[in-house]
Amino acid sequence: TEDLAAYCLMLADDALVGSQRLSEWATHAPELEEEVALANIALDLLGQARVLLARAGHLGAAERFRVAGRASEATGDGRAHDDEDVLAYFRDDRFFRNVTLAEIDLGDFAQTMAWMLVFSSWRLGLMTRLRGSADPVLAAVATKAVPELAYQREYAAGWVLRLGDGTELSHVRMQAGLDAVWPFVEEIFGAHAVETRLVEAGVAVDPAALRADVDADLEQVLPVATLTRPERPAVGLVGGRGGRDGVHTEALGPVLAVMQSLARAHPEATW
Amino acid sequence: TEDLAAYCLMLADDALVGSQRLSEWATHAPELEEEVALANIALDLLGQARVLLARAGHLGAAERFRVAGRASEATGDGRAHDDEDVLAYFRDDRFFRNVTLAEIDLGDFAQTMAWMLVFSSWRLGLMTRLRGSADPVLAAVATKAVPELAYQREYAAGWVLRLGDGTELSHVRMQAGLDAVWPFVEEIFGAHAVETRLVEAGVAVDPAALRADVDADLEQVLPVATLTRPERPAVGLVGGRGGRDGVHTEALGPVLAVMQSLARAHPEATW
Amino acid sequence: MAAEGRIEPRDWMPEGYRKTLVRQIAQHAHSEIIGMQPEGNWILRAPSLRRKAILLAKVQDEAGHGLYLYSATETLGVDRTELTEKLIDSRQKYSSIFNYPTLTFADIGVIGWLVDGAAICNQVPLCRSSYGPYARAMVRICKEESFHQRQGFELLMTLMAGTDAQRAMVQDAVDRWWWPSLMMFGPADGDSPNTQQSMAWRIKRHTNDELRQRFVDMTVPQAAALGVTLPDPALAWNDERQAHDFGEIDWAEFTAVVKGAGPCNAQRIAHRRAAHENGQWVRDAASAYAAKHADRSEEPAA
Amino acid sequence: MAAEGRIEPRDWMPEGYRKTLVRQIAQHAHSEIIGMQPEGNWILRAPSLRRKAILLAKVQDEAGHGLYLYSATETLGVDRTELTEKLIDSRQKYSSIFNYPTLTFADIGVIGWLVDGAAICNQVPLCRSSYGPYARAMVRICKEESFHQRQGFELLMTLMAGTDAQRAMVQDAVDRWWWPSLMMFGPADGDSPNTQQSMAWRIKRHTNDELRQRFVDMTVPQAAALGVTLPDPALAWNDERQAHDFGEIDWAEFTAVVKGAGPCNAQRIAHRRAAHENGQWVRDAASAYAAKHADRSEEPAA
Repeated sequence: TEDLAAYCLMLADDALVGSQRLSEWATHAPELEEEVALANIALDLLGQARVLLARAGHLGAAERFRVAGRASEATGDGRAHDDEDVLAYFRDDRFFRNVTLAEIDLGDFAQTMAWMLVFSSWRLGLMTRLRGSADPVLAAVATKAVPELAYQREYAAGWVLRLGDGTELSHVRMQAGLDAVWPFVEEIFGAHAVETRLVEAGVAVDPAALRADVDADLEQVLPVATLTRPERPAVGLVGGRGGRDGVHTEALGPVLAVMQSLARAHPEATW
Repeated sequence: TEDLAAYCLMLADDALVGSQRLSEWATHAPELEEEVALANIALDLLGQARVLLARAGHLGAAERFRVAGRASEATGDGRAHDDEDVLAYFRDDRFFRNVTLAEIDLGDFAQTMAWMLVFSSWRLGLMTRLRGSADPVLAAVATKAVPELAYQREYAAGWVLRLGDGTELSHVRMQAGLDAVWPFVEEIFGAHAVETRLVEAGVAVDPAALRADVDADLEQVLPVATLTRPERPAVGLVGGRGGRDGVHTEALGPVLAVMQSLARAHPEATW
Repeated sequence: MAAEGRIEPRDWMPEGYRKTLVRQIAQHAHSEIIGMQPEGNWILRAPSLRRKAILLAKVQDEAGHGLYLYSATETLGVDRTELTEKLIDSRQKYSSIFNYPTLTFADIGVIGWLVDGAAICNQVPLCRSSYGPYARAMVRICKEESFHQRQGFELLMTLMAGTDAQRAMVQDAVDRWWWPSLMMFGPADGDSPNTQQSMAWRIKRHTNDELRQRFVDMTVPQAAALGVTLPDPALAWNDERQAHDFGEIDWAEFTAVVKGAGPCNAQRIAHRRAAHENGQWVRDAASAYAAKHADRSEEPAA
Repeated sequence: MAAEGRIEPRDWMPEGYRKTLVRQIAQHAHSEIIGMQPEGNWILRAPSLRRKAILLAKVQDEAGHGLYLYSATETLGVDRTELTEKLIDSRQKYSSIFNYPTLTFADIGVIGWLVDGAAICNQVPLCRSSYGPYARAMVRICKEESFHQRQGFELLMTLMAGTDAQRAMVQDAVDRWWWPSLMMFGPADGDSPNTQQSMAWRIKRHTNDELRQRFVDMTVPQAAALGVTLPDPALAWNDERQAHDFGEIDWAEFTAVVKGAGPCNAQRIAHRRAAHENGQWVRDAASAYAAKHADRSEEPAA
C-alpha cells in the first residue's frame, strides 16, 4: 500500500499542479470562450487530483504530513482537515511527486496549448490503460477521467492547428511554445521504481508505453499545423532523480508558496 | 508608545515592501550596472526597515504577532525570533501599514524609475525633517537614511531624464510609467491619526508638508525629461481607509505570500 | 409594450428603447467580466481544494454570463468586440462594486452573500424584461446567481463557526462591503434621471430605493443568523413603516467610484485591457485559420 | 612569460594566448552572471531579513564581479555586448554547476560552502595569472568569494543547530551538490586537452585533478565539523597517499550538462536572454540620450 499511496500521489500531483498552473489563466484568457474552456479543464484536473489525494490519504499518506502541517490536534473537535487538503496544503514542495512538465510556467497561450496537447495526450493514454488496473479505485478514477482528457486533447489540438496554421506571428509563437515545452517531455516516459513494481502487480501503467500515444497524436497534429517536431535536449535529472522523486525545477516552489499561503497562515482552521 | 510603535511600523513597512518589490529586479535588470544599483537601493531600504522594525518590536509591537505567528514557546531555548523577523514574517497583510505606493507592481524599468523618483523624493523629504524628531532613535535612523535616499533620488532622476528624453519608444514608456504610478501618489501626503498625534508631539513628520518637496523635484525633472505631469484620479480609499490602516491593494497579499512562505513553513526554526 | 408582451429581435422597436437596452445589457455583461477579477484574485490561494473548485466554477459561470449577455446585445446589432473596446476605453461602465479590492478570503463569501444578493434583487425583475433575449438570459443567470449566493453564505457560516481569526475576517469583510453593496442600487430616486423612462419601457421595474429597502430588509435577519454586525449604527426596525431604517450612504464616495476614482478602477480596466490586447494575436490567428479553411472548402475537388 | 613577469594590456602577446585568455575570462564573467540566478531564486523568500540582506548583497557582488571581468576582456579588445551575445546564443560556456536548481534555502548555504569553495580552489592560483588585469580582478574577487564561503558555512552551521527539518534540508542539499561540485574542476587530467598549453602560458597553474584532490581534502573535515555526510561511500583517508580517496564521478552526467542537457541549461540561458532583450530599449535610450547630450555640448554657445 505504500507504493500504491505513492502512485496515487504521483497521478494526483500531476493533476493538481497542472490545474493550479492553468488557473493562472483565469481572467487573462484571450477570449471569453477560452476563459470558460480553460477553467473547465482546470476544474476537471482538480477533480481528478482530489479523488486521488483522498485515496492516497486513505492509504496513510496524509499522516506523515498531518503532523508536519501541525493540523492534527488543533482540530480535535472532529472537523479535521480532509486528507486531500493536508496533502495539498501542508506538504512541502520536495514531497510533491508530479513530473516537472506539470509545473512549468505555461507562458503565453501558444505555449499553454503545446503543453496541453502533450500533457493531455500522455495522461489520456495513461488513464485509458489504467481503466484495466487491478486496483478498482484507480480503474474507476480512470474511467471518469478518460472523456475529460479526450476533451482537453481535442481542445489543445484545435488550437495548435489554428495557431500553427494561422498568421505568421502565431506560427512563430506556436513553434516557440512547442520548443519551450519540449525539454520536459522526455521525463514523462520514465518509470519510477514505484511504477515499475506496480506495473508488475497489474496496478499501474508503464509510462514507457505512453510514448507511442503521444507520438501518434503529435504526428497527427504537427504536420497539419505546419509545425516541426523540436530537436532539443531533454532537461537532465539531478543525480538521476526527477519530479517523481521530489526533485523539481525552481518553478514549483513559488507556485506552491502562493497556493499554500492562506491555508498555512491558519493551520488550525477549516474552510 | 503605542503610537510610536505604529509610526515605526509605517516607516518600516514602506521600506520593507518597497525593498521586496525592488528585489524582484534581481537578475532581470537591463544592464549589469543597474543590477548593482537596484540591489544597492533595495539593501538600503531593507536596512532602514530592519532598524525600524526592531524599534517597533522594542516598543511592544512584536508581542501581538509573536503569538499569531506561533513563534513563541517553540523557541524556548532562547533563540527566539528577532522582533524584526516576527514583524516581517508572521504578520498578515492586513496588519502591514505601508502606503499602497510601496506595494504596487513596479512593471517595466520606466515605471520602476517613475516609482523610485516619487518614492525617494517623498521619503527623502520625510527623513530630512525627521532628523529633528524629538525621538532620538528616529532622528538617528533618519540621519543615516538621508544620504541613501539622496542617492536613490539622483539615480531615479537620471534615468527619468534618459528615458524621457531618449528614444521615441523610451519616451512613451516613461510617460506611461509615470501615468501608472500617479494614482498612488495622493495617498502618501495624507496624515493618519497616529501621525497627526505624533506631529503635535514633535516626533513625526506631517506628510502634507512633503507635497512641496515632491512637487519641486518633479518640476525640476519632468520638463527637462520632456514628460507631462499626469492628470489621473487618485485611487480611492475604502470607507476612508488606506494602506496606513492596513487596507491595501490586491497586490500586497501575493507579494507577502511569497516573502513569508519559507519562514512560515518552519515557524519554530531560526535561520 | 404596456401590454406586457415580449419584444423579439426582429420586432420593430423605438430607437431610444434599443439604445437604452444595449447600454443596460452591455453594462451588465461588462460587470460580469470585470467582476471575475476580484474573485479571480483568490483562485490561486483558495485555502481548501473544495473552495478552490467552487470559486473557479463561479468565475467560470461569470464568463458564461458575459457570453450570454454579449449574445443578447448581438441580437440588437452590436457585437462583443465593439463593446469590449468601449469598456477598456472607459466609454461604458460596469457595476462600481467591482472597484473595491478583495483583501481576504472572507471577501469571497461576502461578495456571494451581499454583492450577489444585491445583484439578484436588481436582476430578478429583469427576468420579466420586455426584451425577450434579455429576459431569457436573465432567467438562467438569476438561477446561477442565487446558487452562488447560497455558496457565499455557506462559506461565511463555516468561517463564523471557525477560529477567532476567521470570525474577525468575516466581520472585517462585512465592514468593508456593506456600504458599497447598498450603493449597488444606484442613486436615490430623486437623483436618478433615467428611472422613469426605463420603467415605462419595462426595462426597469422598480425604483432604486425600493430595491435597496428590499435588500436591507432581507439582509438584516441573515446577518443576525450569521452573527455579524452590519456597520451602521442607524440601522433599526421601524415598526410603523414595517421596514428597516438605515443610515445615509456616503454619496461622495459613490460619485468618486462611478467617476473612475475608486480603489480599483484603474487596475480593473488595465487588467481587462491587457487581457484583450495580449489576446489579439490569438483571435487574429483563429480568424486567419477560419478564413483559410473556408477558402479551401470552397475549392473544387481536385 | 616563463619568467613569471606580468603581461599588461599594451604589451605584445601571442594571438593564441590572447584568445585563450579572452575565452577563459569571458567564461568566468558569464559564470558570475549566470550564477546569480540560482541564488536570486531565493532572495524573495529568504526566511529572515538578515539572510535576505546577505543574499542580496552576495548576488550584487556577483554582478560586480561580472563587471570587473568584462572590463578585463575589454582590455583585450572584446566588449561586453559581444560576449553577452555569445553567451545567450550558447556559443560560449559558463560554469556547469549553475545548471543545477536551488530547491531549498539550504542550497544557498551549500553553494557558499561547496561551490564557492571549489571556485576559490580554482581561482586563487589565478591571482598569479600572467595577465595583469585578470590577476588584479581575481585578487579582489577571491577576497569576496572567501567572505561568501564563510557566510555559506555559517548558514549551514545555524541550520545544523536548528530543527530536524533544517538538518534534513542541509543533508539533502549536500547530497545534491556534492558531485556537481567535484565536477567543477573539469575533466580528469587524461581527458583535458587544453591544460598543458594553459599551464605553459601560466593562465592555469594546477591540473584539474590536483585541484579536485585539494578541494576534497579541505572539505572532508569541514563536513565532519558540520555533521553532514558526503554522499560517497568510497570516500576514505588514504594514509599512504596522505590524501582522501573518493569515488568515480558520473562523467556521463558531466558531459550531458556541459553539452546543454543539464537540469537548468535552457532555463538559465532563456532567463539571461530575456533580461538582455527586455533591457534593449533601456540601453538604446541611454545611448540616444548620451548622443544628444554630446551633440549639445559641442554646439557653440549662443
